[in-house]
Amino acid sequence: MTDPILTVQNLNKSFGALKATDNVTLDLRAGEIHALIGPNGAGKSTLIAQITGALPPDSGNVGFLGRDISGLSTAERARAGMARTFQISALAMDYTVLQNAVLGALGARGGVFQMLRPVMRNKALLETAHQALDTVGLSDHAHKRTADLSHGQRRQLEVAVALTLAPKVFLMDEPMAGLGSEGSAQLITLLDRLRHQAPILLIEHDMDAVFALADRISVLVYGQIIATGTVDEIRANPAVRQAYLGEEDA
Amino acid sequence: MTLPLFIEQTLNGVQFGVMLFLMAAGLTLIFGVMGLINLAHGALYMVGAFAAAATAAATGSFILALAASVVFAAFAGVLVETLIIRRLYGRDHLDQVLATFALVLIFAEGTRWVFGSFPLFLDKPDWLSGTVMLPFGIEYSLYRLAIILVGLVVAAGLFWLIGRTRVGMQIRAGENDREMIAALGVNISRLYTLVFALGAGLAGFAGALIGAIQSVQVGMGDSVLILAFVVIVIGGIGSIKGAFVGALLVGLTDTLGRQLLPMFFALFMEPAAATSTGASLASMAIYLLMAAVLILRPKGLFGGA
Amino acid sequence: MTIKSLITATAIGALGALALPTAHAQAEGLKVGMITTLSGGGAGLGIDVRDGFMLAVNQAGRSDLEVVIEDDQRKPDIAVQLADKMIQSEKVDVLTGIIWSNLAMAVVPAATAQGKFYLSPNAGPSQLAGRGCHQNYFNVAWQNDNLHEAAGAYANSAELKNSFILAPNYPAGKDALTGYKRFYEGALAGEVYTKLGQTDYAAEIAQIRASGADSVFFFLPGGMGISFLKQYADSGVDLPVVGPAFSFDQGILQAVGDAALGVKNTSQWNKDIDTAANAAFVASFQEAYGRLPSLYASQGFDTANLLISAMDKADVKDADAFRAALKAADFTSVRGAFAFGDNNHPIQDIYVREVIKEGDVYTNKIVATGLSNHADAYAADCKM
Amino acid sequence: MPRETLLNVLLMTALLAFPLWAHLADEPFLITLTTRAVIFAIAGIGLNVALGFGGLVSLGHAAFFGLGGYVMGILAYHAQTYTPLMEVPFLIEGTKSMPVIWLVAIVLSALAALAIGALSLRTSGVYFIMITLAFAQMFYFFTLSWPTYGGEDGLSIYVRNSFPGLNTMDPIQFYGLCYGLLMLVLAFVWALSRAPFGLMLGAARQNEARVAAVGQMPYALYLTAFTISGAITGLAGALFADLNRFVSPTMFSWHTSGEIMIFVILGGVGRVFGPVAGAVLFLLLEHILGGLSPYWHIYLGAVLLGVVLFARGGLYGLLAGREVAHD
Repeated sequence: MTDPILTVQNLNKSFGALKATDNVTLDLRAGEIHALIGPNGAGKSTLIAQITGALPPDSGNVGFLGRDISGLSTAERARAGMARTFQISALAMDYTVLQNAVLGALGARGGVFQMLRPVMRNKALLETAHQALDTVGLSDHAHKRTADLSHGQRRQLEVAVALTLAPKVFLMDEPMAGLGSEGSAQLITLLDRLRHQAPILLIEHDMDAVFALADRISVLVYGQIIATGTVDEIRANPAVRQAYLGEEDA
Repeated sequence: MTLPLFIEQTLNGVQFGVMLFLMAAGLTLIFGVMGLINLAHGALYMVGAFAAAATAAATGSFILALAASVVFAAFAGVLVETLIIRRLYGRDHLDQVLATFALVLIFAEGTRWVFGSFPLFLDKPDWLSGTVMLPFGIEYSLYRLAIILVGLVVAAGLFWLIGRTRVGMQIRAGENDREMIAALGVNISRLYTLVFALGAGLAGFAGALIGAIQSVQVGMGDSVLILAFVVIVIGGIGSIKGAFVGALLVGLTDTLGRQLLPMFFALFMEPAAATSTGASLASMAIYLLMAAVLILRPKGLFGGA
Repeated sequence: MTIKSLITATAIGALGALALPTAHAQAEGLKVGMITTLSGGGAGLGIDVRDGFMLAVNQAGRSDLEVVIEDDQRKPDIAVQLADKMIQSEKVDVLTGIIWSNLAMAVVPAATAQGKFYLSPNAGPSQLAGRGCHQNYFNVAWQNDNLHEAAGAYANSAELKNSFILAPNYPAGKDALTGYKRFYEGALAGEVYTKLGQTDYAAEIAQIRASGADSVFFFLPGGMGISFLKQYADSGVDLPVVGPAFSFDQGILQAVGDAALGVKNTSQWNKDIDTAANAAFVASFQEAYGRLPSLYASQGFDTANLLISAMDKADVKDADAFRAALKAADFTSVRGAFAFGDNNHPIQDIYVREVIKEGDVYTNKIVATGLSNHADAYAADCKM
Repeated sequence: MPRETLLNVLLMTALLAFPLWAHLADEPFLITLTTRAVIFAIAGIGLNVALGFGGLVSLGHAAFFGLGGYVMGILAYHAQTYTPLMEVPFLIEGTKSMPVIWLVAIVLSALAALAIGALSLRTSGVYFIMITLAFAQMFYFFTLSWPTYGGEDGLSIYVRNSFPGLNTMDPIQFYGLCYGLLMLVLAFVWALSRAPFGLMLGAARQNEARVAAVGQMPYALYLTAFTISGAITGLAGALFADLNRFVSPTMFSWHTSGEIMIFVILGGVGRVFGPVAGAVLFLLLEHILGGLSPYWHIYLGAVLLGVVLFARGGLYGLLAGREVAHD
């Protein structure tokens, strides 16, 4: 087995008496989609925040490409190749679709403090941006204002911006949220392709999507990972059925 | 410095702080509940003082003058809130700063137009004039002592109002979660008007109390406004407790700074240079205090995480 | 220009006089630009100077004198802009009107350097009396230190031995304390600089109480003085208070009320100076504007009369002759004797006044003469 | 030509043609007035870099405006009195040379902005507004009570500083200098708005999380913008002081900060040419309303209220429509 791309070891985070992250350990290997599921309030977003560096953990480590990145800031982790999408679209709404994509390419490539040459004439950045938009199917909307995009198109743009970062890993926080069945199906096809470019840690509520895509699933309940395994193992796991799937059935 | 002088200066600082609290309480509530930066708060302070001076001149009664200050300032507050301020909720801070700055201009010149350019007369009543003897042989102004007491009573009333009553509960709910108060079936626009009127009334009341020992003139609200902002920023915006602590801190820093800094510099400088350096530094002291607090605690002392 | 006509119209309307001939046609006339504070804080002083000045202008009824009035809002940069406008655009011959020393320092040096005359109806910063004096700059009020010096002299004659002195921490404040100390011979119980614009003086009053002083001298212009006096009266400290006239003048005394009664203050003018010119001034001012004239109004009135006296003698286009005519000061000042020293600053008597109540109105009466034929301390530095 | 470009061209042409006309018509004061507008415009453009591009609502830009002013005042004062500014540890003399003064003003304002920004940017929202105000107030009270350079009286300079080959006391020549600087500053800020830095800074204003997620730190972007912003406003301060041949603590007062902000908002926040239109409009208002009544602040207040309530994009928003995303 190859070394994992991303490792999370014994991560802990409390807010007062509440243990939001309770000794979490998981990893992400090349080429896989690792889904993280759990009921609302289980601590999924808190966990993502600690992996991306937005929130410092109380204890534990995050390893990325074989080195400990616990001390790095969000921006440094992003530059190291950690690309994420947000649960609620975090885009520059006044910019065009293309500008948002260029933003990603620029951020990853550096040279941000260059103040005199027009950025939208930079061929290399534009090429990366167009390629990413092409991949997610937004090429026709490149010159639209982002605020004018539909909800589904914004989710696609989130993925496109992540793509421009030439990422080593994707962290996706509920990319299907609010999408219709058609939109979900498109995105599923897209993610299925993307895993070969970089592995995906996928947080998702849409179980159909999870079961269709995931190579492995981890179940997070009250900050703890109660089970990790393949789709079939998780489906068969009584503790999971009890704690999570069971609830949903009820 | 002798002990009585120190105690007297501390009392002076507390008195100044209590007055600032009356201004700052409204400002912080208005920000906490409605998310509005109100530069026109100083104008309401001025309205209160002018209303009191006009009433005192007409009736000769200080109590009536105080009542008039609250009523007129609250009324002006309601007027401004329903006509203009209401449209600013949910706008960004920049719009709010500019619009309320415009209100400052309108209020100031409007008042000058009505009352003229000369200061008005407003004096404390005879039964609050003179001094009282306190322990340690401290002779202290009765009126200032009364201000401290009245201010503390108002502060206690406010804490009670916010902490123990139904309106207070709605106000606190409004600070935490605007959608929740809608869900509770509260009439939001009425609550907002009420909070604004409350803040305006307090500011007007402070204007009248202070007008009696300072001068009632156009522009009197400007410097107080900035101080009140310093107070709520130090205390943490939206927190009544923060406003109280911040007000006392600013009051004491300013008063004791004026006394102590020149003395401190006199230890190693020529007297004339020391007085002047000390005075310069004292005039900057509260801003230094504010910058220091914000650098250490970017959301103020009681401003949450 | 609209503001000019409006203000002129108001002044005339108040006088009930016929339209003032606006002398655009007169080639030989004289044009005065008045830059003064008419809006915002301190507008009362500018309004008084303007009203006093216009009263004299209207009484003279000259068709060859045109006045342009503009509001400086008490902002130095606005004052500079207006001075440029008056010199470049209005082509005025004489400038006047500025109330505040800092505004005067911004305007006067440049104006006199461009060959214009400047007559100061109020501000008299020491720089312009000493090394920075100029032959075209005439001060018709006082050098800033004068009233403070008289207060110091009065303190000696009243046998005050241990004064506590305070003023705002800015140049005029420092000049004030320096001026007082220049003549005062007793000891100092304390010397305090307050913040400019400060409104609460509890801390300073506590220091006064603790200092063992036998008297208080203060210079706190405008609202600062009102606040101080009210709080002082309420503090139970009842040491005698001495100050320059600025905190006890007609415009603000009504706002201070009883707190000011009995306070001694120094001034080169009062409405009870017993001369025919003064009585006529007080009466006509009251008739025209419905209020008692203030010190500032008297200064505005004198400034206009000085100007008119020079116009009678010389044409402003002949700068040397006009300058000599101004320097002669051949007019009847409402304050009595008036002459210019070598540095074009007044040599005059400075009186001690006491605040009294006449009926319902607080006002002053002269109780002594503080300094006679007093000139300023900077004249020796002036090399014209 | 898009309407915004047309408006820019019209505005800049008018700013060139009007003073030339005034010069020919022998109305030097109108040139001075326009010079004032141009200088205010530069100050506004400076603030706009922080406020419009970066969304940093600074109520303390008077600090940089005043600093620029005092750089000119102090250097020129020492030059005209032939006293050195500093002898230990090394000799610094005053100067009457405009280019040197401008350079010092820019560098010192930038340093001040860097320091103030580094501390202030730890906060955000109202706290940021207030802490920037606090820093400006410190400068205000310090200069007010600092006797060496005149305190509240300020400092007068008798002759305008010099620029090689020009007579700066001639209104039209000084205007030409200011106009040239305005064009330079506009060109720089226009380039900046289209450059990588402008794109990323604008993104930080709209969504900080996005910027961090693409590997950049909003703090560094903001601090750089604030420093540039302070430097430009400082240059305007030096010019303003030279226009008046006078500096005083008023330049540091919070009213000055408010006015600079008004230029930006009247013209249109975030528009490169917005502050130019705003400053011109403000002086027109002051001139026209000031003539209507001594209580003209009431009308000024009403106009400002109208802009906030009904014309949120300022003059540019009204005339040129919503800003088009440029790519």
